[in-house]
Amino acid sequence: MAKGARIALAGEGGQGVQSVAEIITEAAYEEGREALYIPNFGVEQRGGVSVAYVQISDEPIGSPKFKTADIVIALSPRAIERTKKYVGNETIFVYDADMEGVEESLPDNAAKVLAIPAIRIAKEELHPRVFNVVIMGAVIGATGVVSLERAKQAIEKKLGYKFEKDPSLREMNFKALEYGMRLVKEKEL
Amino acid sequence: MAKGARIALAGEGGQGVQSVAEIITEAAYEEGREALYIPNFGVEQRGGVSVAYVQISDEPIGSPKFKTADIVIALSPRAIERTKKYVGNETIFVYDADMEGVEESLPDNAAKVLAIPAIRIAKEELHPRVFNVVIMGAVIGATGVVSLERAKQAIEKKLGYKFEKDPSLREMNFKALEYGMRLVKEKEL
Amino acid sequence: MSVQPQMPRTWRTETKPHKFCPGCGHPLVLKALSWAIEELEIEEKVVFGCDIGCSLLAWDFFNLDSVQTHHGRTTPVITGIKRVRPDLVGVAYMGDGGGYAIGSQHLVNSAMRNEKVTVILVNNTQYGMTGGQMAPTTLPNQKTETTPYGRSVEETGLPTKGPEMVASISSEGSYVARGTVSNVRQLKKYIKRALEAQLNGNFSFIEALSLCPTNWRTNAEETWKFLEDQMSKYFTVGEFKTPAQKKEG
Amino acid sequence: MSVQPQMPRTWRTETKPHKFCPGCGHPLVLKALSWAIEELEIEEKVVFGCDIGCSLLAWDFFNLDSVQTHHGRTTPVITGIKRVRPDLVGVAYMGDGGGYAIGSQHLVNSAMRNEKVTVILVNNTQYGMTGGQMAPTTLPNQKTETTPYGRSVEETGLPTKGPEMVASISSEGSYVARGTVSNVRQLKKYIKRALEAQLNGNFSFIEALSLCPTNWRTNAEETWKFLEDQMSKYFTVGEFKTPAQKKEG
Amino acid sequence: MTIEFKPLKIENGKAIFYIFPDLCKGCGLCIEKCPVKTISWAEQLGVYGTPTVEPGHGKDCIACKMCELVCPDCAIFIKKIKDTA
Amino acid sequence: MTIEFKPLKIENGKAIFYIFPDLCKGCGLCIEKCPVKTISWAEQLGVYGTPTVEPGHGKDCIACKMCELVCPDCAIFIKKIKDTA
Amino acid sequence: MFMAPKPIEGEKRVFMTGNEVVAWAATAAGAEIMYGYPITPQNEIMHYWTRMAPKYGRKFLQTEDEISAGFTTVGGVLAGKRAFTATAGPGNTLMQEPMSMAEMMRLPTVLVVTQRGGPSTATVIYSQQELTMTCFGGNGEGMRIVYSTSGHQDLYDYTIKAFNTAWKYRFPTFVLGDGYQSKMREPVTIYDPEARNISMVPAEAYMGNPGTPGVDRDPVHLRNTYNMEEELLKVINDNMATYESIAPEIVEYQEEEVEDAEVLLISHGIVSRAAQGAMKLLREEGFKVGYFRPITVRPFPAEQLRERAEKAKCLLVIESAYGQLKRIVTDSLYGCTTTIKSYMKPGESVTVEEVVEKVRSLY
Amino acid sequence: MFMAPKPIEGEKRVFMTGNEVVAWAATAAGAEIMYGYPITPQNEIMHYWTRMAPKYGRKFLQTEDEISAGFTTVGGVLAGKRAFTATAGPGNTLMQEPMSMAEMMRLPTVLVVTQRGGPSTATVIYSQQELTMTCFGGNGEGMRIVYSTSGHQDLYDYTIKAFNTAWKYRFPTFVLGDGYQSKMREPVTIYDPEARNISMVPAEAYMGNPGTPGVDRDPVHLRNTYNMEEELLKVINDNMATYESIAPEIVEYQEEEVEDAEVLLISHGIVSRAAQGAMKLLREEGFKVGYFRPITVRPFPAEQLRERAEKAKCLLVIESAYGQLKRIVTDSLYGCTTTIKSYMKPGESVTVEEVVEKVRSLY
Ligand SMILES: Cc1ncc(C[n+]2csc(CCOP(=O)(O)OP(=O)(O)O)c2C)c(N)n1
Ligand SMILES: Cc1ncc(C[n+]2csc(CCOP(=O)(O)OP(=O)(O)O)c2C)c(N)n1
Ligand code: SF4
Ligand code: SF4
Ligand code: SF4
Ligand code: SF4
Ligand code: SF4
Ligand code: SF4
Ligand SMILES: [Mg+2]
Ligand SMILES: [Mg+2]
Repeated sequence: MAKGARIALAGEGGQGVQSVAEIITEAAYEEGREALYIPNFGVEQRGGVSVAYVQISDEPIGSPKFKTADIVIALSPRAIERTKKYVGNETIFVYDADMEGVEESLPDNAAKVLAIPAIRIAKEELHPRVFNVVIMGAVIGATGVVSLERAKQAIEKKLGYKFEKDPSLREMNFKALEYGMRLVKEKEL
Repeated sequence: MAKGARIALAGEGGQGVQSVAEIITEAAYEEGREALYIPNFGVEQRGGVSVAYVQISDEPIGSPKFKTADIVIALSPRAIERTKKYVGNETIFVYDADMEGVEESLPDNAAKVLAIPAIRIAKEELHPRVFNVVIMGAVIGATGVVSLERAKQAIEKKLGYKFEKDPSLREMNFKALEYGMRLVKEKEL
Repeated sequence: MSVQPQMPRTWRTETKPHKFCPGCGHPLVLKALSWAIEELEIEEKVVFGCDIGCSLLAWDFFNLDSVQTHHGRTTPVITGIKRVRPDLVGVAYMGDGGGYAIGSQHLVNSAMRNEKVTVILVNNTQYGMTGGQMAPTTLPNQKTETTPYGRSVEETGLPTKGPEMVASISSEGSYVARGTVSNVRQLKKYIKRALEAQLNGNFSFIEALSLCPTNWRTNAEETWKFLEDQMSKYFTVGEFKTPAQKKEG
Repeated sequence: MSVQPQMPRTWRTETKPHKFCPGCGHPLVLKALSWAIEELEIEEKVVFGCDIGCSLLAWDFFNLDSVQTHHGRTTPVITGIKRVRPDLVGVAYMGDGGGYAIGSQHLVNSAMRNEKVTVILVNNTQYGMTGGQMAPTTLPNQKTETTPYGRSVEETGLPTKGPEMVASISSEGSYVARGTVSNVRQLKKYIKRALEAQLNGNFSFIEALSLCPTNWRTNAEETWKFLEDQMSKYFTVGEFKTPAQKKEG
Repeated sequence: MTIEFKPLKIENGKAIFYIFPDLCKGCGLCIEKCPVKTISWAEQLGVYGTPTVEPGHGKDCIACKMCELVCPDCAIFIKKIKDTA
Repeated sequence: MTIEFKPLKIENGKAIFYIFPDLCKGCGLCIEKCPVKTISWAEQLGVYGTPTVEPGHGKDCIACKMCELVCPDCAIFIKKIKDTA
Repeated sequence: MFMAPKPIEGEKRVFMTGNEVVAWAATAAGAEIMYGYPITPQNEIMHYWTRMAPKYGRKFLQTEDEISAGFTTVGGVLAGKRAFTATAGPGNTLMQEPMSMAEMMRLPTVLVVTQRGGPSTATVIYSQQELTMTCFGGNGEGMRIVYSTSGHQDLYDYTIKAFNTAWKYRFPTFVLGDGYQSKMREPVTIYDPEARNISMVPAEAYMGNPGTPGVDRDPVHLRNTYNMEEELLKVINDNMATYESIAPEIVEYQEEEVEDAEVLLISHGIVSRAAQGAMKLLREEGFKVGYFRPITVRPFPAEQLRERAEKAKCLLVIESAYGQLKRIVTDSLYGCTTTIKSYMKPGESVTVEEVVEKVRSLY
Repeated sequence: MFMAPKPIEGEKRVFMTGNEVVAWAATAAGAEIMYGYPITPQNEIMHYWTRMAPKYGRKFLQTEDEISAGFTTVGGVLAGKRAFTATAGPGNTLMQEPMSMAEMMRLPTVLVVTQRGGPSTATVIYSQQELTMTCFGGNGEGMRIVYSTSGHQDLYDYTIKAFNTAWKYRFPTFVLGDGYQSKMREPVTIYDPEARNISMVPAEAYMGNPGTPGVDRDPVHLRNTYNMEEELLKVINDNMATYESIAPEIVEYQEEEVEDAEVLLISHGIVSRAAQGAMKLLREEGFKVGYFRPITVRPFPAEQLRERAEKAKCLLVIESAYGQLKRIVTDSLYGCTTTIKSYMKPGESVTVEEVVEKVRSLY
């Protein structure tokens, strides 16, 4: 993948897309790269679709939002609706495979449209709580914007205090991260 | 005198310069002329010098205030201070003769500086209350902006309801008006 | 059609689920308001104004003519309507920030002028929409985004007792009460009396103690507890002014 | 030097005669304020703020650091000063329009927050500076420029009872009273207690019943009568909140 | 009035407990207010992807309608069983 | 403190009544409040060109200082005669 | 409709203050309610209005501040009444909050501004310092219509017109006067609009119309807040497109001797009288001076001015403010290379003599 | 002076939101108190400030509204403290009342504006629609200094600078950001001003200095109201003369590739990043595009822009507003004949791609 990336990540309020975005950009920043992340926000405190706009680059970053993303990740039917407009000819569109009845609304102009079973895998093979780390892995896998190592450090920084209490959590998170990476790699990007 | 006139009338709050201005402009208006009158006003309800800016003309009137007046009438020492700036080479400056210690502050650039004993005459020969009608007469005498007849009608309109109760008031007012006219005429304008 | 939810008749189903957070108290107040309106059979006459604050989320909530105004300005907008349409029933709906802070001049002056409107103010002890800052109603020592170490009484005084204040300046015939979403039926009764006071040509004011789990960062159990243990202790529920001057606890 | 006028020490002779109308009550309130300050010996500490309204005519009245603010905004300006200079004594001086209408949100919120300032509000039952329009304090049936046929209670409610309202929301330790220029010595005593409350770290509020012969269009006899017969009947003179909670009529 | 909400129907104790997943936001307020503590989380997800509720986790429902009253989203409808007829 | 006001001095009853025409605006408030009604309009004009006041129009001054107290312009100063010595 | 007598039958010539003129005009225009808060120099509009209101079945509400005066006016308009308010100076500053709501929601409020000195409390007297604020307002784009009057006849004519413009186009409409116009007396012809074949555009209720909402008809749901940028952009673009399409119909200006003008005097409001007077005097002296006065300062007669300006050798912008009119002029004339000069007296009046002197100095 | 620890020693690179940056900058600048009222998107400035304040001996007051936040800030400044506040949107509209007092009295208030959609409540998100109001304010002449920031480093640098500019020149000073800058995270270097040889201009009390007034010293008598037009005119003219004389020292701008630019992109704030990015891409493609960004939008770098603009073939003004920047640009460039175009998106962001596309369409 390109050295830089524009990523639109969207999901429901509880799906943790904002913390994924924050961790990724912070990891990129720690690697000395240009990184910018902005959440969407509106008048409602809860209830809307949560979108995170992430840009990582070696050049100074222009506008905090963009017209077309390199990769769009949509984790709910409403999120698909909301993020379709960021899709262009070169965009990879990733969505969760377990959504029902969304075929109609998938973008038809993307370079690739990938369904990944992140929700199911998190639930069945790991723990529902690490769902967003799986997603983070997918983003990293699809874009290569940060190295696996750096991503792990960033997670460590963010959740280290939890890992201290329960070291098994660390392993679960790292496993989720790698799982996520594999999920997109498998799709042979 | 000229057919039009710019008049600055200034006195203390109680001296009634505003009603003089109002009656004169209304008289001129009734004669079908262009007439404009504006009082000064500020944050204080009472206490400042009261200035009336009057313009009567056969042409549409421009700004409601003017730089230089044709005639300035100042009825108190503070009024002299306040209105000096409206005096130019062609201005007739009229002030009440009974003010003390004002010589120093009289303008030295006026076409004419006239002292008229309006206060004294009103007090001694008529009634203190018609002092401002004497002044009105002086203005009309000095400028000819309205005819004596029209001036009388305007007074009648304004004070008619009082004259009904006490017809002698009418006579006193008209006398005051004529007196005022004579006062300036005597000065051979 | 299968069994349908028992929404008050004046709730607009087309805009449900509504935009309030899970567990918010606002919709409970709006339930009480709806029932009061329906019992009085005045749907046709009501104009509903909502403020900026979470109350704005009610802009298309009802089958009632509704206008969403500016932060703190719902009282004057509804007053403006009422002055030229005395046949209507005006409801100004707002938060504690909107009513007691930025709009307090409108609240006290409309009470003093005995404007023929009903003001309903939702007390959730902070600024909900902007993410939980201190409000005039924030409890002593309560943590908010602008009192991160707890509200200091020494620095910022005690929470506002709105109905008490409004009762001290409002006219004979006006109605002032404080209800709570813990007791929706009582709240409905208070709101109904408030609307009746307006119909009789007087000002009325209702404060409703409410829930804001989002900014309180509470789960359901803690949410109810905060309302019922903390808030109710400080804010007395009851009627503060009734047309007949009788009080009820 | 010959015998000189007995002006309070803090009156600035250089700016006398002052700019208030003949027979205005404002300077009597300022006399009482001066005496209170002088008795407490706090001249060095006082910052005086005046509002827009006839109170602005006091902008250079005193030998006190003074700032003339915007209409209704003197309370926040003085509050802003006091928050960073708690060693000073802040006096916010305003009219009934400034305090009860356009600035009422500042009055009630500073009372609620127990800001350590003293607000002195001059009640002359109308808007003096702008030429005599209705104020929240205008008496029923009183004629003003905007109630040319007399104030209608039905249309605009009853006159504001400010100290009563402020007492209902202010903290323990604060001081609230209504004085009158009919009794300058009592007014001085109230103001002194108000300043003491501030020195003790609390909010204080004084309403002073005052005279406005210019807009009342009264002669001296009628002026006193309007104050003593009409106003005093409606507005009770006395203390409404004292630190020790004792009342005095 | 074209909007239709699909209920899930659960009989419990004295009532039929109708829950509308398209309205339930999973706030849990009803759970706390049920006098017999019969309500708890269900498998079914609600409109925000969070669990909805169901009866059957405590004593039998007494059809007091408290849950219906306090639900801010009108997601519960309690039908007394004797009423059903 | 360079400003100096020139008083007129009038003895009446128990007091010397000092009036400062440069301060007196002729409002008449003092006249109304004098318990012995000794104050009334004077010939002398004040700062606004309106009459000032003087004692001597009623009973003798009792030096109660009420006029001084109520004058909004501090235009009166009452000196008790016994104090003058 | 109330069955009160007509305030004016036919027309009549009178001599009165500008504030009185506005009160008469609003009455004649069928304004149903004035909401207001006192401020000099607009006070007498309220004073006259309150005296006339009961006679003609009109209403008045004195509010607690200008914010409330503006928002109650919004309320009156929502209820479908010709409602207006008046203010000046700091009151106008506060009025921008409610006016921005009217702007966003396209509510036909009418606001009469009688400019006084600025910034801050400044003076209660006069200025043209509220031009920028009145035209472009608060946190928005200035989707308003502003008539700048130059004297009593304008005050009468444009106050009536303001109600019609507002209700026809549904943008908040302003009559921009000043303290001089408020307080001076001069002759003016007041008239019943009908007598001049001016029919008043009917006012319509936004809310509270007959029928039970949700049963007999859809409920009305009005808002000024949007959750997403895209929604807002669309609303603004739509409103702006409407605004720009109607602007040509609304634009008004006055001009004289522009054809061969070497020096073009540009001014608005009462200052334009001094400019016009000076132009006449200078023409008599043989100076080729022209006169251009925007009547609508928003929308601005940009094209018309450009045409005149390009032919001139020098433009002289004259105003009782510090470049507020000039900024609008230069924006309208971008690309024009005619020399531009200005004569600026914030908060003070401009006389004929001064303009004459200034123009002479340009030669 | 409080003996609290220094908030930052030396300098450090961090990754945070813009609101956090402002809070740190104000702390580092030695701001002594923040007065504020919540509004999105500025809220977190208060949130961070209230968390840090006790640690560094600073104060905070949450007021009842923005009017009060502005006037208490005025109070803090009168008392001689570096005092500031922050607001946005309708709050900024209300803030114009106190700011006009500061303008008239030349009080060094500092106000951080995080623009959101307008007019009215509109959106809580983003725009550049508060430019006119922030620069020219209420009922006055715009005697203010406004820095428009384009990202976090600017926010940090210019928030510190704002306090110095305000206290050095004694005009109210504004930091004009927007909701994007408030809410986004990007890297920024924060530092102790001393570590960069920036010394903070001392704040001085206007009132409450030692000594008994009238005895030990003259009392201070401050006002903003004048009784006569002449007095006001003098004050404004004096203030304006001062303003204009210091403006050249204050003016700041940024430019790139202007020398041979055929198309000159003009933008301010965060939009300038898109312009700059587009300029680079277009240059790579061989288009002769230049970039000009005013940093001080008031006073405006008019002369500097004119010099560049006259050499270009086309000017493209790009903004997230409807012509607010354009109006300032055209005013500054009167007489310049270079074609001017604009790209306006009120309340929505502008991306690099859009600018590129727009410029291509010009060729
Ligand atoms: C003039 C203005 N100032 C500030 C805001 C920002 N604002 C929006 S909602 C709100 C607070 C809402 O709190 P509250 O009124 O208590 O209602 P809640 O959300 O808690 O129900 C604020 C400060 C605004 N929209 N307009
Ligand atoms: C924002 C604003 N609105 C209105 C005014 C006009 N104004 C000046 S003084 C005043 C009323 C003063 O009345 P009050 O506060 O009762 O004081 P008084 O003059 O009676 O002592 C008003 C409305 C103003 N200066 N600023
Ligand atoms: S933030 Fe609080 S008050 Fe607002 S909708 Fe959410 S729960 Fe309700
Ligand atoms: S108008 Fe009234 S309050 Fe104002 S100075 Fe005159 S008498 Fe006093
Ligand atoms: S009706 Fe009563 S008992 Fe039954 S589930 Fe609801 S709250 Fe519990
Ligand atoms: S109260 Fe309503 S929304 Fe909340 S969990 Fe229960 S059924 Fe769902
Ligand atoms: S001192 Fe008393 S008695 Fe003497 S004149 Fe004055 S008021 Fe009258
Ligand atoms: S009270 Fe004072 S100002 Fe008034 S008449 Fe008496 S002496 Fe003169
Ligand atoms: Mg709240
Ligand atoms: Mg008053």
